[in-house]
Amino acid sequence: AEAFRLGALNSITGAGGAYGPGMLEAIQIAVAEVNAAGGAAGRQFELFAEDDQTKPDAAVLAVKKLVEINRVEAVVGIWPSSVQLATLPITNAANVPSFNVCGAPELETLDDKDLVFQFYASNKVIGAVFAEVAKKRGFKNPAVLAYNNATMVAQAENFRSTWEAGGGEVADFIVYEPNQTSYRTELDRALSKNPDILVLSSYTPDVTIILKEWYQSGYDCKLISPGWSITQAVADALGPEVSAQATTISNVPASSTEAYKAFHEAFVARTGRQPEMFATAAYDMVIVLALAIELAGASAKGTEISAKIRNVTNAPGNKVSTFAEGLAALKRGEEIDYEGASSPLEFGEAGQTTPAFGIFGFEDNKLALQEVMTLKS
Amino acid sequence: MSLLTLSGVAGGYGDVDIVTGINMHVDAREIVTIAGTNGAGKSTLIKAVMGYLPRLSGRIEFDGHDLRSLSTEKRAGIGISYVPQVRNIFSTLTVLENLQVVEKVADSRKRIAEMFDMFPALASRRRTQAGNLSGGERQQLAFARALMSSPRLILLDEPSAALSPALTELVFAEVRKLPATGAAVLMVEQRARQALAFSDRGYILDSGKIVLTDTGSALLANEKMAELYLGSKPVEPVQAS
Amino acid sequence: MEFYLIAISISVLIYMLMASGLSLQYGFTGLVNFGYVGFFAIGAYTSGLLSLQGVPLPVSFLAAMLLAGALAYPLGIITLRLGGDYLAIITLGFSETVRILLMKEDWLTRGVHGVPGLPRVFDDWAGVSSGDLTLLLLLLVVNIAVFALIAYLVRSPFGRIIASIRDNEVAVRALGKNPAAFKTRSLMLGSALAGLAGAFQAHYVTFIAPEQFVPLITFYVWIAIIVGGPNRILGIVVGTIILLTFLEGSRFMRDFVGGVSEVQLASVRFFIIGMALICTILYRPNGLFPDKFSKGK
Amino acid sequence: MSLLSVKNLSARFGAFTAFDGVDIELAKGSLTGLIGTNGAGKSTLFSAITGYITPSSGEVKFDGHDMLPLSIEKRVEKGLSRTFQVPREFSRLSVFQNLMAAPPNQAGESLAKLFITPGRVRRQEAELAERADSMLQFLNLARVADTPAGSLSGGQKKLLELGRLLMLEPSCIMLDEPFAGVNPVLVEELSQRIVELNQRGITLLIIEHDLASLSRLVPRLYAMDRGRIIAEGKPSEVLADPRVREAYMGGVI
Amino acid sequence: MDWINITNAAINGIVLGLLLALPALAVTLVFGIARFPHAAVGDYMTFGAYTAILVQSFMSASLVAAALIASAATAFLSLFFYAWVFRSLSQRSPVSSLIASIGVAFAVRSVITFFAGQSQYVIEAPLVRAWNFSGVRILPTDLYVAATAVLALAAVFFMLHFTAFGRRMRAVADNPELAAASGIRVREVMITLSVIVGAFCGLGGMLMGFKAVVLPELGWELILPIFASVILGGIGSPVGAVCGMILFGISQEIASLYVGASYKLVLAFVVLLLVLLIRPQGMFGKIIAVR
Ligand SMILES: Nc1ncnc2c1ncn2[C@@H]1O[C@H](COP(=O)(O)OP(=O)(O)OP(=O)(O)O)[C@@H](O)[C@H]1O
Ligand SMILES: Nc1ncnc2c1ncn2[C@@H]1O[C@H](COP(=O)(O)OP(=O)(O)OP(=O)(O)O)[C@@H](O)[C@H]1O
Ligand SMILES: [Mg+2]
Ligand SMILES: [Mg+2]
Repeated sequence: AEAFRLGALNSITGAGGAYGPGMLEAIQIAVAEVNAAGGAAGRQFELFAEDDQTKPDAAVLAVKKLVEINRVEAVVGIWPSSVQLATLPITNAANVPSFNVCGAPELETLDDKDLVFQFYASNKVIGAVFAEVAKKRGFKNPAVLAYNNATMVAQAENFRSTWEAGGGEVADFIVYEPNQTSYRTELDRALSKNPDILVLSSYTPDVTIILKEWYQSGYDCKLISPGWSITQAVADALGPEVSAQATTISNVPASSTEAYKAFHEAFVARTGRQPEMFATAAYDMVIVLALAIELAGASAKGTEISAKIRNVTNAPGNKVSTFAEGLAALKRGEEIDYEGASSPLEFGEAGQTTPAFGIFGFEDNKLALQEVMTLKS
Repeated sequence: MSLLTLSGVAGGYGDVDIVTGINMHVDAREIVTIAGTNGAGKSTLIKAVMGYLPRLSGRIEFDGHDLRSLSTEKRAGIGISYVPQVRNIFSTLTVLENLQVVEKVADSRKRIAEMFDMFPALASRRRTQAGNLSGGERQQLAFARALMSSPRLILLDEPSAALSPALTELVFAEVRKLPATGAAVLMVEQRARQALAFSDRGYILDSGKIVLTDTGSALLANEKMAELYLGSKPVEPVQAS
Repeated sequence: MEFYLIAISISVLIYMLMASGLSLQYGFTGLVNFGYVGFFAIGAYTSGLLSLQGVPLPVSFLAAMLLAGALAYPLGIITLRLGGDYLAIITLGFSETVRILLMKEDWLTRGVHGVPGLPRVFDDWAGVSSGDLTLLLLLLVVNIAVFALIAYLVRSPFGRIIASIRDNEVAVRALGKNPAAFKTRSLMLGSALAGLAGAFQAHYVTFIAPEQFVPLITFYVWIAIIVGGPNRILGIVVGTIILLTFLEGSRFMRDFVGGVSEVQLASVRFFIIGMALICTILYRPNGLFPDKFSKGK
Repeated sequence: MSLLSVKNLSARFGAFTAFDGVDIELAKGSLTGLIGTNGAGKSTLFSAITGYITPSSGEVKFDGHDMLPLSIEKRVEKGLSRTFQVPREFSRLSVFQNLMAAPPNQAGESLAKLFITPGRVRRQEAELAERADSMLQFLNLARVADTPAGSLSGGQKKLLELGRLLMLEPSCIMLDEPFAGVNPVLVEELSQRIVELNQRGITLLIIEHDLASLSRLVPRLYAMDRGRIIAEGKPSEVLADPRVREAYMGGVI
Repeated sequence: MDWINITNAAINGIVLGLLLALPALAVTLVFGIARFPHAAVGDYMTFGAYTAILVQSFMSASLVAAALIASAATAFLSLFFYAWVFRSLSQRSPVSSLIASIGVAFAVRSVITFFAGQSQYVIEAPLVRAWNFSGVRILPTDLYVAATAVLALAAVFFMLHFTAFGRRMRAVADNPELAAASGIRVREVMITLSVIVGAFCGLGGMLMGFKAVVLPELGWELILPIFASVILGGIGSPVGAVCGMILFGISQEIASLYVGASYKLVLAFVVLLLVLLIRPQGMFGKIIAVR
């Protein structure tokens, strides 16, 4: 059969540059896996990649090129909400499914054709989990530092609302401008309120500086951040004294699923680096898409494919954790439930995921899963 | 042999030649004046000697050196100094610094003292930013700066412009003394009658070409030419009463 | 394919509109406005937010132009008394201020979340793809009208005065004309054009967020007019096309270059843009279409 | 009746006094010269009168108005204008356009009028072009009419500076060394032109070091030295004044 | 806000200001002498920071070695671009050089990302805790950083104001043609200038990387405050650039205590605008008379 033309729209450069390249590599790994298994509904995947520069206007042109020139039938790998929001009218008009890791709640209302799927927990959920974890661990006086962009601010705000709804009080709430060389003044301000935990809604570069400055200040408290920000690399750079205080949260139940183990191995083999969460989610996008195509049939287009996504990911069904497994099961006519590398992947009404979260800490400066948490949404 | 020789020089700033077919020379210890209408190409000619013209053909020799192969600073280094017509001082430097900045001066301090003796107005303003000087003061400074390095050839582009009669006299008197110190002078003057009176030779330039050359006194004597290029004989403004 | 070309052309024309305004300010008046994107942003948000309130697009476009133009007024009054280099930095500060305001005042702008779902210009009666074609035609007409306007202006006595200001402001004052008044007008006109371009951008992309209005956009417009020649209309046209060719054309490089990662490819693109800039400046001193009077030595 | 009246005007830069207690009266329609040693403060005085610097004390009245609070442009509008000792041309405009830029109240300078009354703008342009052309002829600049003014020679720039001011047609013109660097033949023609202007009722004040030309031109002279007016009167009287001879001519003549 | 917070913010502002004073001084020298705003200084800094990383990973972990080699390599880079690009642009409008310098900035940054990628690096140095004087915290490393910057600045000041070379530099800045006619080797001055620019940016970048993290956009992001301070201080005035940068640093940091972190840039600009309205030539700029 004819090859299935797949578009990867990644933030290779710009603010997303820390994550986009890894996501693309994950996509390539997944494509190879699908093709090795004989393709989806007999169709091999042909990949067309574009850089959205983490900018909605550049993304519009990029996605036009993907859709008009490369004639792709699905777009995966979108990182920032801004890009998904700007490209959504184009992909929806062209009946092209698009998969992202954004957390913007607007997506749930703007997507009128059910073509958009979020492979990462929405900001709302992550913020709430932060609050949940902080409460569970007995903290009383959190201070929040948030990177000024849509995702991080939303996350921080959701932390605050959940925390306050639980009767707590937030010592300080600071939204900082990114790309600074020092956050000391912001940090000093937060620390002057004597918080017992710092909630960091941030990315790797700024969190590295903040942690450095936090340590240097000599102030004693715990830290909590999303998994994509305090990474193993950050711990390596700053050492155990810093990392021992940190808790991170992400929806990778790491080591726990087969899918993750396999993906992790393939990623390390290919790149020599550890995959981070978004790359893991990007990998799942391709696998899920391929399974849905398999189910929908070789000639299925856009909405016909997206309509099958919940069938292959949501319970009930036989749990599968690789494409080949799923393919075989579908060929046998079984119902399946793909347990992804990034999360169990259960898509809700609006295409959002409600994952399980892994709570991680650093033991001897090595990232280690401490507990798994599920949240009823 | 002449100190400075221009043969078949033509050149300009853009596509058209501003000066053409220039043959001219300055001997050692000679004072030569160039006169001519505005826009004739006098300054252009001097700039050619100093190496500022973007386009140039012909030969320019100074003391056996082929000048065209030398950069401006090298030209300064072999003993040519220059007072431009405009922008002739460093306006953000002080008066003193304007003099100090000249390279290759044997005893800079002594020389500066001599200059300040020559132009007392400058001495009293030595710490002033040169850009704040009056028109005439600038002109004095520019002249002094050019004398700093005890050059062998000094190019003066309208040194008397903006000077009071007294200072014009002073500057011209200094110019007259230069040959005795071993320097030759090539100057452009609009006060040509005054200048030619003490020049060894003169050139008259029109539309980029030399139209006449002769000794200073002969040029002044050539009534027709003088009327055309030098203006009518000045009536002495003041008859001593 | 043709729809991609239409999309590219729309981008070109939006940038061209901006380039026209900037060339009015810089090429013809000598105002170094490094905060140009601020006016672009004001236009985009004005029209975008108004349209969401149900204001018809022609009105919101007009409002975008007027507001962008009007906001240039106080900026002009304050800064035009200062010299050229100062204007550059103050305008840069202005555009950053605008961006931060858009980011922080979420009651009005939804802050960093951006404003999604803006109406398209011709959606109502033309559908998405033919709507784009119609938009393209409209932009073409607008650009031609702007060129005509600029051509008329710069040949007029007004154009003469702004050119004089570019050359020597003190002398203009000596003629009894107030340079600040003329500069303010030029600033306002150019900014209004940026506002118009912003409105087009907003309703074309249908989503606006503060991060779209970073100083890099200003630099892009500068590059366009410098590469083309800042005071020739042909220069504006060609400069913009070249800019977008480099920005967009390099996407197709991937189809020819193998063996490098995506990050490296993005670097190569960026490298080519940088080199192209250096080389045009070095080897085409006054842009491809120089002003007839500026002689590059 | 005096048109320009300067009373007790002084200017200081830090500890340095550029001029001090200067009084100048120009009658309407008069033609006056201002001479003085280099650095006497003549150009600075011009700057103070026309608004480029703020004097430290004193009074400047023009046509009955107090000038000191007014901006440069406002003073020009009232009819008071000057040339610069160092020419300030519009370097990238052609010589012709330099002249065209000067006249006041051009309809085409207003954006509104450009679009509402294009016809009037065009007519005015044609008139001005004619005046500019004859000015170019007069200044010997017709040959370079279309070259950018920045590439004129030093003397040509001075002429252009003068020409631009003449196009402006103010009621009082202050010229700062209009003859410096100008070919003597042309100086005579310029003098002629200045007399004509004066006969048309324009008041002129001229700084000049070319005493021969100046004293033939003006009926009245001021002389300055070290920031003060040291003499005034008929040229022959002023130039005969021992203080002037001492300060200005160093007894050379 | 109590005084401890304010003092801490001020200290932070001073350290940042001193650090950025290095590139700011480079900018103001280029502005004053070569007459254009050099937009590539930011990326020269980035280059310096990456060189330091390279030194640390392949040669020696010593910070001093990293700093020296980073300055030297960046000086070389700056010299290269002078020889290739800016030398031939010296006769042209400043905007040409400005745009070319943006091109240089892009080129440098893209070469860095080509080899180093988009992810961050950290200059390795042991983390130390601050000295705490009842709440006022001073970091030993900040002291080193500040001292290095002060030393480098002092060296240039000495050179500019007390040596013939400085006078030559200012003469070239003022009027290159006349400088040549006075026998000054303009080329030599420009080469030295390029070396200083490069060395300062390289050192500044390395120190910045040491304080923060090393990313491809490290220097580019700093261009705005650097330029603002140069103008605040008075274009072309070295003292002005340094004071401007420190003032800018302090006002930004203290402002963020009051108006919220996002608005601190805005506030810094308001300060800039106010200074300019009172002193249109900048704090240390000079006006030259109209004649
Ligand atoms: N801004 C200033 N700062 C310091 N000194 C100044 C300033 N402006 C002028 N001066 C000084 O004031 C004095 C008078 O200058 P001015 O230009 O008025 O002289 P002038 O009479 O026009 O001389 P000239 O005939 O040489 O042009 C000069 O000594 C000059 O150095
Ligand atoms: N930088 C320049 N670029 C282009 N053309 C120039 C330049 N400088 C001078 N010219 C042209 O060259 C011609 C001669 O100029 P030049 O300065 O040599 O005249 P000059 O004889 O010195 O006149 P003046 O007595 O007025 O100083 C003029 O017509 C002028 O237009
Ligand atoms: Mg000349
Ligand atoms: Mg004077």
